[in-house]
Amino acid sequence: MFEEVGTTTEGDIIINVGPQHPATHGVLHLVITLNGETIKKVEPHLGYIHRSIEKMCESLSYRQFIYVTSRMDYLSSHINNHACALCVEKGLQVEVPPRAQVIRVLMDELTRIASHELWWGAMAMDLGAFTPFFHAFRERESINDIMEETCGARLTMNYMVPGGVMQDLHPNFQKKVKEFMQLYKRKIHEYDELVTGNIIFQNRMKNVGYLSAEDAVSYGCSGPAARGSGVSCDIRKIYPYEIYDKLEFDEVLETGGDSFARYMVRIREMQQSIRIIEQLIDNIPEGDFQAKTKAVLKLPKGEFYTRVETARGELGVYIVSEGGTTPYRIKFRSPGFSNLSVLDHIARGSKLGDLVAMMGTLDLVIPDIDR
Amino acid sequence: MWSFSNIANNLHKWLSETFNPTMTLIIEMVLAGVAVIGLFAALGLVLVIMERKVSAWMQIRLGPNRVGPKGMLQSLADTLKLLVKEGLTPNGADKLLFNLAPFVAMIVAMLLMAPIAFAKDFQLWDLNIGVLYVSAISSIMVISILMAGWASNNKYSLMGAMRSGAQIVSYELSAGLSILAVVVMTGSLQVSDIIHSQADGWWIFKGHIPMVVAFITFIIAVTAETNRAPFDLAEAESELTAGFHTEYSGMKFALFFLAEYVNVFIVCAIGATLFLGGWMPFHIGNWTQFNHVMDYIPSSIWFFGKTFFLIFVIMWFRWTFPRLRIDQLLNLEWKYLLPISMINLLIVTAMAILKWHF
Amino acid sequence: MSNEELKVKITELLPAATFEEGGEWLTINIDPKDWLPLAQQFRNDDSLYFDYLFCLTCIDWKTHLTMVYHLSSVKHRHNIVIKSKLDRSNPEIETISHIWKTAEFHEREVYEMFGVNFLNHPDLRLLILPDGWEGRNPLRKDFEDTINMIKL
Amino acid sequence: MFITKYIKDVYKGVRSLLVGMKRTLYYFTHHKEIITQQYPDNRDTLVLPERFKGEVVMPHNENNEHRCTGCQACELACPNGTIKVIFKNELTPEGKKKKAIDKLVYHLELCTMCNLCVEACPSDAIKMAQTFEHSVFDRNELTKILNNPGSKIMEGVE
Repeated sequence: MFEEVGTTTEGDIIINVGPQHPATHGVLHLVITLNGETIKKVEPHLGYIHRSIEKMCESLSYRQFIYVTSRMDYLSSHINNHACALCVEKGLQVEVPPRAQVIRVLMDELTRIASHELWWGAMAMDLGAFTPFFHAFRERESINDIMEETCGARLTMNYMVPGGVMQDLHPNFQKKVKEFMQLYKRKIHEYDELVTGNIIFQNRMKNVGYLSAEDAVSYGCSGPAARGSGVSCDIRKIYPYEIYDKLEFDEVLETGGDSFARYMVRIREMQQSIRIIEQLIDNIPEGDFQAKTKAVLKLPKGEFYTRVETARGELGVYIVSEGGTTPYRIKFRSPGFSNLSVLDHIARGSKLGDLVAMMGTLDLVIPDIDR
Repeated sequence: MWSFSNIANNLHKWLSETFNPTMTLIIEMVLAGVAVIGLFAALGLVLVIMERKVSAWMQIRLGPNRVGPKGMLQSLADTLKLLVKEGLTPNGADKLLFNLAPFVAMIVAMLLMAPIAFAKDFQLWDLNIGVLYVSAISSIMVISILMAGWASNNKYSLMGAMRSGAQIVSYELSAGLSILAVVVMTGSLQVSDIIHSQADGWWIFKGHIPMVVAFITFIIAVTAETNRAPFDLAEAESELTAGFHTEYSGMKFALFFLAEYVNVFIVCAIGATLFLGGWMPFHIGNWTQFNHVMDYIPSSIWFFGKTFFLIFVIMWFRWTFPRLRIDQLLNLEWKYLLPISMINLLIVTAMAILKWHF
Repeated sequence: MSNEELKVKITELLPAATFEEGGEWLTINIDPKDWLPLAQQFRNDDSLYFDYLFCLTCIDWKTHLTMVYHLSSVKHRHNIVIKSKLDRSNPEIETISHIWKTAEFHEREVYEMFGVNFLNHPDLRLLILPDGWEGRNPLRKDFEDTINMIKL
Repeated sequence: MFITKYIKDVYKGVRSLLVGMKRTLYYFTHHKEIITQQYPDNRDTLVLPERFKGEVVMPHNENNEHRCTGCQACELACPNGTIKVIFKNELTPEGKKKKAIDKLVYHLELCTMCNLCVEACPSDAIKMAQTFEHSVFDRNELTKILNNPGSKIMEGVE
């Protein structure tokens, strides 16, 4: 407290949070220097779940490598697959049929809601409230059921393929999605009652982990972590892909910059996703769900970069092609990696109990960070 | 009538007729000890299953439903598991303190059983400073936690113990002040006197708003004192894994676990005794018919009913609220609860002097 | 600014820069020596104002390494790609982690995956790989791990 | 004023807590909202969607015939080397030698259920089954041979 934060002195305690610790959902390892209850330094140690997906993809064909990316950010696997499919399509210059585009956007938004639901429950659990976790799972499960029916899996779908989607929508899809939206609208006020409006929760979140807009950009934050600081960075708005430019939705911005602002961004983003789904669910155009592509895909020599907005922020897929059937080099710019780098900056000087609030609102998914 | 006091009196009579007074005293003490240990075990089992069911229903789950009818024997199975687990002692630990700490926690919880009136005229020891005794002994609880935290040779445990120390020492104050409100009204520290003073109405009804405030303060303070969520900073699992009992396993862990639940029971029993009339039935003014029906319900049922209601409230807190941060926890005590209960005590004193209560 | 305007501006700043055609964004090739002053101008010049480094990576071309920086401006909404050729046996480039903070982690990743030495980096240690992996760079094309890598 | 603000704070705080408690009490008393599925007990009624990707199987008809021509499209499509096609030479009734599959080896332990093999198959010989209880005591049991012993290719499938 009395010395400068960020330096270690004699009486400091160094504790390891993780790789196995209830606060880190996954195998994140944080070495925390503490002075009493005050955090002086947070140093992340990564790599416990590093599978070197980038290297793996170098030996997989352009159809095959998409399935691996489901395992990066497993909570928004649709969006990861979408980014890869978009990047390959950019190289192939394939036009995606309108039906496939709508299906992709619908799936993305459902995934976004599911991801935010899990984040909401897990973050409340980090802060000591167990009940919201189960309530969040009720809504999330119904999304997973929809996914299971159409894509055949609940978490790692591998539904997007270059040129469209793998299978057509299930006949029950529209009905189920409408049911889900009704459930969601019936239950949304509970989120406020249980967590958002709660005085303890607000005190835990407000003025905790302040991140200025300038720092957010400098640290490469994206998604809700940056939008909570008032940085407009929604890729769906600024570099629209698929049919996002034709849809009506707002980019959620909060100016607080603290954990509560980041929390509110995600809560409001869920409602925007519902809005997008509402616009699309009755207007799915008829037609093909997949464009005709060759059996063996070959990207022309060159470099292709796509940016999409996952539930956590900006995912970039950078493919360097030498003209062969496999990518020469592939780089995934994952949102979690950059968002994690800001943790040390915002955590310094706050209490140990705040760390979980900050980690919660940055929404760290460890396989996304480690890749 | 078939009641606890009758059984106790008949037993005493029979023992005095059969043995000499010293022998009688020894046998009675042994019997009391056995009864307390039995109550301990029973409470542990009941409260654990209750907590699990309450949490499950609040979390739209079914809860334990495999062992025994409707899962009622689940906690028995858990106990069995904990019994056969190896009790590890870490290498760098202070062996004596490490092994002593759970027993200190247990003994404190057992000592607290003494002045509680479980039914009409059924009390182990009706000492004349009963309430003072309770608040004094319950402070020893923190020593066992500090012992466990220090002896574990673990940074998480140490921090948990530190937090717990700060927390219990602060919340003793407002718990004490809200108990004082009742003591001021009654004019006695003896538990039986306090109960008898509520024959014509419980303090929470007789004492107007100041008494309700004292009751709420008391409930919040004892929740904090027993390290229950939302004040479970000593064992905040997302920050300190398991706090002061991180290194404990097997039966030693179970003792801490049990002591926590028994403490919850005891503070709720004290709360029920002070504010809700202990074993006194619920009476409404001059509705003689209604009062008569209420009198038929045995006093022990009244006592346990009230206590378990308060336990439910504390569990309800746990499964609804997020955890506080350490500085907010102390803020809540020193900036809100303590001033409120001090002013409240002043008002109560004025009320007691001016006889403003019923 | 459009790509053409950017091109003019950058030619002014650094006449030695060469441009690559065909990409979505303006791509420039620079010498590693020129990178640090250029980066500072990119960040601080009001008409450029590239404040968001959204991707930093490296490509192993077997004969040489190429550092690739993707920059974007939140204010002006224009993007640029900077490439810099590095010597494969002794890759060195100035760090930019004091200009864009996010580069600190990304450069550590590139350091361990490709062995690029970032000069003046405040904390150039292994981030992802376990201790003792210095000098073995998994994402280089000639990396062999006979135990953990399975060839299909 | 300071005091009114203080009282307002306390009131607001307590109110927000009570709202939350009301919500949990609602669920405590409304057991109809419980969503638990008692999995091993509901095995008989559990229906998985027909697209659920459990494992790769090769359907056979009543004459023990499958549709696999042995074109190896699935083997090529698989990212993990899960499928291996082993050939044998068969004599057609005319006496010509014909290549046919001997075994279609499927390594369930390597499979990620990505569905790429099913998509790639030109003759619809394999499909995804809805089974999901795959745990076995011996790892070798996860290596399966998809075609039945003695099975042969269906008439008319090229």
